[in-house]
Amino acid sequence: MEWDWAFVIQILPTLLQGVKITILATLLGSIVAAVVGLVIAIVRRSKNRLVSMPMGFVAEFIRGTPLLVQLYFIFYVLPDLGLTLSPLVAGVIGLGLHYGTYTAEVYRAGIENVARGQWEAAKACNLTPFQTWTRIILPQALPPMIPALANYFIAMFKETPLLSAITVLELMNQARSIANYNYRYIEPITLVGAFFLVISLISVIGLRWLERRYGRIG
Amino acid sequence: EDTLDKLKEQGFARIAIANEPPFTAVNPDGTVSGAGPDVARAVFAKLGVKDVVASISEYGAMIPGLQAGRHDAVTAGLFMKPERCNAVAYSEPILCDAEAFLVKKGNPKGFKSYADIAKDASATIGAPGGGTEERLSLEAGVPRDRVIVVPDGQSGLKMLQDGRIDVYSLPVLSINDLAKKANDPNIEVVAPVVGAPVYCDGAAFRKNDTALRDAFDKVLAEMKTSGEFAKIIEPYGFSAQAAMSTTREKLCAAK
Amino acid sequence: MGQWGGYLQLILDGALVTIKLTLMGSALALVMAFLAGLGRLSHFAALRWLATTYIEFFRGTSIFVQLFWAYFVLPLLGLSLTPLQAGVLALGLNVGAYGAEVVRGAVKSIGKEQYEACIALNFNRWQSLRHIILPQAVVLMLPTFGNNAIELLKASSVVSLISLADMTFQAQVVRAQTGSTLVPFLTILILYFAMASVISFAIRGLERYMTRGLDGVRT
Amino acid sequence: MAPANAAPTIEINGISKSFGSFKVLDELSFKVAPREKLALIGPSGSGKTTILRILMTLEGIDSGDILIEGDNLYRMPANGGLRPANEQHLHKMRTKIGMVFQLFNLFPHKSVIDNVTLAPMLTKGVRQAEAERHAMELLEMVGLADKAKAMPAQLSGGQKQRVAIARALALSPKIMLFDEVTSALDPELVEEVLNVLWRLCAETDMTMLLVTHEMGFAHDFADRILFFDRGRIVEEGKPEEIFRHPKQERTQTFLKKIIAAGHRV
Amino acid sequence: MAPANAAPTIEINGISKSFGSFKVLDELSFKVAPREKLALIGPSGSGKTTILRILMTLEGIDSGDILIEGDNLYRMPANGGLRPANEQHLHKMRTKIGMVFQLFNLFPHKSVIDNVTLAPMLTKGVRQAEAERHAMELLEMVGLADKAKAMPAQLSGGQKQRVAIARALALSPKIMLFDEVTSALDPELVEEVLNVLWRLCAETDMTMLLVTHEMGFAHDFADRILFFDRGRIVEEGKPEEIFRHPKQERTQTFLKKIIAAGHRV
Ligand SMILES: Nc1ncnc2c1ncn2[C@@H]1O[C@H](COP(=O)(O)OP(=O)(O)OP(=O)(O)O)[C@@H](O)[C@H]1O
Ligand SMILES: Nc1ncnc2c1ncn2[C@@H]1O[C@H](COP(=O)(O)OP(=O)(O)OP(=O)(O)O)[C@@H](O)[C@H]1O
Ligand SMILES: [Mg+2]
Ligand SMILES: [Mg+2]
Repeated sequence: MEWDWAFVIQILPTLLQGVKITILATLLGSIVAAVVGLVIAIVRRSKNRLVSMPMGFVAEFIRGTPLLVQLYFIFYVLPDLGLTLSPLVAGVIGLGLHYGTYTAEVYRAGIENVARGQWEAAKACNLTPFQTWTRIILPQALPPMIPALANYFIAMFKETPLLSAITVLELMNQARSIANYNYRYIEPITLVGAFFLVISLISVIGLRWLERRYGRIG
Repeated sequence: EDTLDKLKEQGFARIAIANEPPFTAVNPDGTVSGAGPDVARAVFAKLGVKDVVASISEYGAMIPGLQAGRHDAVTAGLFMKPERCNAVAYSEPILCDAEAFLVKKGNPKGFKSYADIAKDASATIGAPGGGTEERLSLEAGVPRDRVIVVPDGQSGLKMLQDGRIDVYSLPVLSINDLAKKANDPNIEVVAPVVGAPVYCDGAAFRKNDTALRDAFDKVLAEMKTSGEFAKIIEPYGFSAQAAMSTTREKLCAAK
Repeated sequence: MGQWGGYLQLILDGALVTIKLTLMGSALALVMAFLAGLGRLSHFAALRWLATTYIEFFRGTSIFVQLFWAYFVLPLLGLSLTPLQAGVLALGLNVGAYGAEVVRGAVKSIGKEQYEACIALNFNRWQSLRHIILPQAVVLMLPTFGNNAIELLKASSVVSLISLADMTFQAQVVRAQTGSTLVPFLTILILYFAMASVISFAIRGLERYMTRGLDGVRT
Repeated sequence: MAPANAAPTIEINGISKSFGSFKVLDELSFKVAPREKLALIGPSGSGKTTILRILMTLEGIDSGDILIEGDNLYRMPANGGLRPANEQHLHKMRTKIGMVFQLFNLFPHKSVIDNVTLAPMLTKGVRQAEAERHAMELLEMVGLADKAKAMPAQLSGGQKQRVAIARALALSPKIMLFDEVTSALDPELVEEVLNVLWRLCAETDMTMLLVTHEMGFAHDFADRILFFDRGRIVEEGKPEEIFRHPKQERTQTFLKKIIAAGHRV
Repeated sequence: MAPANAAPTIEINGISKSFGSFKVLDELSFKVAPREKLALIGPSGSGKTTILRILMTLEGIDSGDILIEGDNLYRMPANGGLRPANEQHLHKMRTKIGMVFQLFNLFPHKSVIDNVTLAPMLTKGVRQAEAERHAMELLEMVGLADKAKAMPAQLSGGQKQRVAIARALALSPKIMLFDEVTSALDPELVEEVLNVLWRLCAETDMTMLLVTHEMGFAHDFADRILFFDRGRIVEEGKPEEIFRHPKQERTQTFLKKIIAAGHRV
C-alpha cells in the first residue's frame, strides 16, 4: 500500500478535532492527578495507621493495575453503582487517579526534601498544621517537584489514546474511525504517531528547561 | 501459490469473527459458533480444510486484517457494500438481515430511521466501529461526534441502559438476541429501520484469492440446493430464502 | 453457577497470554535496554546516534500508537506479524527504550575510579564492562527494571485492542457473554495486581541476593 | 535579676525521656524564676537540646510534669482529672514560648520581613500594617532594618540568626529558648549575635534559657548555671561558683577540656 | 640499590600537560634506573599524582615523550615515523606497569581472591587454578591469606590497601606506582601497609615510584627523592641531602611545614 498525500490532506482537519480532545484530556487529567497525588501523599504521611495503611494499599493497587482496565471499570461498572460519567469525564478521572499514584511519590520526595528544621520552626512560631502545610512546607516543596510532575504529565499525554477504548473521540479514535471508514490504516496511524513524537520531543526540551529553572528531586 | 492447497496442508483456515450473536458467538468454553462460522466450517470441511480457527476482531479491523494476511476469510456478518466489494472478494450471499434500533421503552424520541437521528441535534447513536450501521448513520447525515463507536454488543446495551446513547443500532437478529439476553423491561427494539435496505454478508477473501473464493462458492451453492445451508442458519433465525433470492452481483452494484 | 467455572477458565487462559506477553516482552526489553543503553555510551558516533534515535522514537510515541502501527501498518510494508508477535515487539521495544536510560544512568554512576583500576590492570574495554562495571551497575538497575516490568505488564492490557486474547480481552468476552461487568473486571484487576506484586517481590529478592556481601558499599 | 522566691515561670518535675532504649533525661527536675536568665552547659549528648525541644513541644516526654506559669504543658484538665494535652492545649501553651535554633531555620521562600510578620499575622490575627510596624522595630533592634526586603539566602549566618531572633520575638513570648545560637557561625560573626542577646537581656523581662558552649558569655550573661551530664543536673549555681570553684569532679574536667580547646571563660 | 649508569627503565623527556588553561606539568624530564626506588614529594597540587596517572596511561600528555624500557609509551612506530599510540600499543605497554591507588579502588562485588586473580586470568589467560595459587602466595605475602574469601566491604582500610597491592602485583609488572597509598588510612593502620612496601622493596627487584606525605618512610625507603613544585622538579637527590640539607628555599619551607604538622622525618 502506498502513502497517499491527498488522503493525508483530506483527513487532517478531522484528526485535528481529535487533537483538541487529546490535549483537553491531558490538561484536565493533569489537574486531577496533581490534586489526587497531593491527597494521597498527605494521607499516607498520617501517623494514624488506620488511615495511612489503607490509602497506601489503594495507591499501590491502582499503580499495579492497567489503566485500560481501570477505565473500563469506571466507565462500565460505576453506572451500576449509580454513577454515570460521560466518556471524557470518566477518562479524565481514570487518567487522574492512575497518575495521581505516581505524582504522590513526587510529592512525597518533595516534602521529604524540605528540611526538618522547617517543621520545627513552624511549630515554634505556633502555626497550626494547616498553616504549616500551606505557608511553609508546600511553597518550598513544590518548585523542585515541577519537573518531575511535568514528566508524568507527558507520560499521561502518551496514554490518552487509551481513552478511545471508552469511546472518547480523541486523536486515536478519530484516526481509527477514519481508517475503518476508508480501509486505509497507514496514513492515519502514522500521522498520530508523528503527532505524539513531535509533541514529546518538544516537551523533552521544555522539561530540560524546567529542570534547569527549578532543579530536580530524587 | 494456491491458498486452498496451503490451507489444506496446514489443516485449518483462519477466520475473523465479531462475537455478535447470532452472526458470530464465543461459547463459555472458548469455542466459536454463530451462523457465520458454522457455515464457514461446513464449507471448508467439504473443501478439505478440517478446521477453522477464529479470532475476534473489530469490524473496522477485519478488512485491513484480511489484507495484511492475518485472516484467510472474514465470516462475521460483514455486509456487502460496493466499497467493500472493491476491497475484498466476497462469496455469494450467506446471512441476510435488516437493520434495527435498540431504544428506551416506548421509543421516547420516536426514531424510525437514521435520518430521524440526524435531525435530532441532541441524539447520539451507538454502532460498531467500521460496521454497516456506523456508515449508514454517517451517510444519513449524523455528524461524526454523535456516532459513538461501541466496541461490542454488551457495551452498546450497557451504554443505552446508562443513558449514554439514545439508540444502539445493529442488524435485527443481533438486536433481538441482545434484547432477549438483557431481559430488561425498560428497553425495546425498533425493527426494521425505515429506509435501510436488507443487507447480506458473504465470506470475504483477499482480493487476489478468487480461486479460493470460487471454490468456496461452488460448495456453498451445493449446500444451498441440498438444504444443508438452511439447516445450519435457520436455527439462528436467519432466512435461507433471503440469501438465495439475491446475488453478490446485485448487492455489490447497489448504490 | 457452573458456567462461571467456564468463564473463569477463559480468564485464566487470558492470564496465561498476559504472562507470556510480559515475560517475552520483558526479555526483549532487557536486550534492547542493554543494546541501546550501552550504545549511547559507545565510542562510535554512529552507534550513539542510532541508540538515541531508537530511544527518543519509542519514548516519544505512545505505546498504543506503536502497537497499532506494528499490527496494522507493518504488514502493509511487507512484515506480517501475529498479534502476539506485534504485542511482544511493541511492548519490548517501548519498555526497552525506557530501560536503556536506566542502563545508561547506572553505568555512568559507577565511579571513575573503577574504570581507572581496570586500566591499571590492563583490562580491555569489553572486559572492564563485562566483569567490573556491569555487575555493579546491574544491582543499581534492578529496582527500576522491576518498575519497568510492572509498567510492561500493565501496558500489555492494550493488546486486547488488537484482538489478542489476553486477560483484559477475555474479561471483555466474559462480559459480553454474561452481561456482568463488575465480576470479570474486578477479577482481572486483582489478578493484575497479584502479578505486579509477584514481580516486585521477585525483584526485591533478586536485589537482596545480588547485594549480599556488598553491604555498606552501595546505598 | 529575678527574685529567687517568686512563683516559678517554669517548673520541671521529674521528667524522663528515652529515645528507644537510650535514656536521655532521667527524672530531671528544676525551676526557672520569672525573668531569670538560665544557662545550660554540659558535654555533648548530655540532653541540653532535648530539654529545650521538650519545652517547645517538639519532643514529648515519657513521664513527669512540666508547669508553665502554673499550667501543665503536656496534660490538660478534663472532668476532674488530667488527660494528655490535645493540639488546642499545646497551641495555647506555645503562645508563651519562643525558640531560636542552632541552624536558624528561617523560611527560605519568604523575605526577612515576611519571616518576622508571618507568625503574628497567622496565629494572633495581627493586621499586616501593624505586624510590619512591629517587625521593623524588631529588625531595628537586631540591627537589620535595612535588610527587611532581602531573602534569607542573601544573608550571612550572623544576620540569619539575628532575623531568627526577631522572628521569635515577634510573638512576644514570656519565655525564650536559645539552643547554641552561635555555634554554627563563623567566629567573626559570633559577636554580633551575642550583642543582640545582651540587648534582649537588658531591655526585656523575658525568662531566658540558653544552651551554649560560649563559656565566657554564659558567665557574664546568666543569673544561674546548670551543668548537665547524661540527662542529670550534676551541679548548679551562680556563674562565679561554677566557673571558679566547681565542686564536682565532672564539672572540673569538663571546664578544663573546654578551656584547653581554646574557649574563653 | 640501582647502578646509576644502567639503561633507564623510565625516561621522561620534556613532557607537558595542561588541564584547560592550567599547566600542571611543564617540560618535565627525569629518568628512573632499573630497580630504583624513587619517592616523589611536594606540596598539594604540584602534579605528583598526575605524573603517576600519565605513566599508567590514565591521562594523556600534550607534548614530550616517555620511554619505558626504551619503548615510546604514547607513540608507536609506523612506516618509518611515529604516530599516536593505539589501544593495542597501550595495552602492550601497560603490561609492564602496575599502580596502587590512594582509595584502593578494589572491585566491591568480587571477593578478595577474585580481585587478585581476575587480571591475570583475563589479560594473560592464566588458568584459574594457577591464578589462585599465585594469588594465595601474594595474599600470604601481604598477610591476608585468611581473608581470601572475604568481600572488600568486610575489610579495614589497611587490609583493603594490602589487597590492592597484591592485586597490582599479580600481573608481575616491572614498574610499580604507589600514589599516597596510606593517606586515606586511620593512623593505626598505616604501619601494616608500609611494612608490606618494605617487604616488596627487599624481596623484589621492581622499579618503584612512590608519592607520599610520609616523609620518614620516604627517607628510609627511597634511593632518590624528587621534590616537585608547580609541575617542575625543584630539587632532587639522596634522602639525606634532601631532608637534612635542602638547597632550595622552596624545599626548606615545605619540609618545615610538614614537620610542624607533626609528620616525622
Ligand atoms: N530524635 C532522636 N532519636 C534518637 N536519639 C536522639 C534523638 N535526639 C537526641 N538523641 C540523643 O539524645 C542524646 C542527647 O541529645 P541532645 O541533643 O539533647 O544533647 P546535647 O546536650 O544538646 O548535645 P550537644 O551539645 O552535642 O548538642 C544524644 O545522645 C543524642 O544522640
Ligand atoms: N582531571 C583534572 N581536571 C582539572 N584539573 C586537574 C585534574 N586532575 C588534576 N588537576 C589539577 O592539577 C593539579 C595537580 O594535581 P595532582 O593531583 O597531580 O597534584 P598532587 O601533587 O598529587 O597533589 P596532592 O598532594 O594534593 O595529591 C591540581 O591543581 C589539580 O587541581
Ligand atoms: Mg544540642
Ligand atoms: Mg595526589
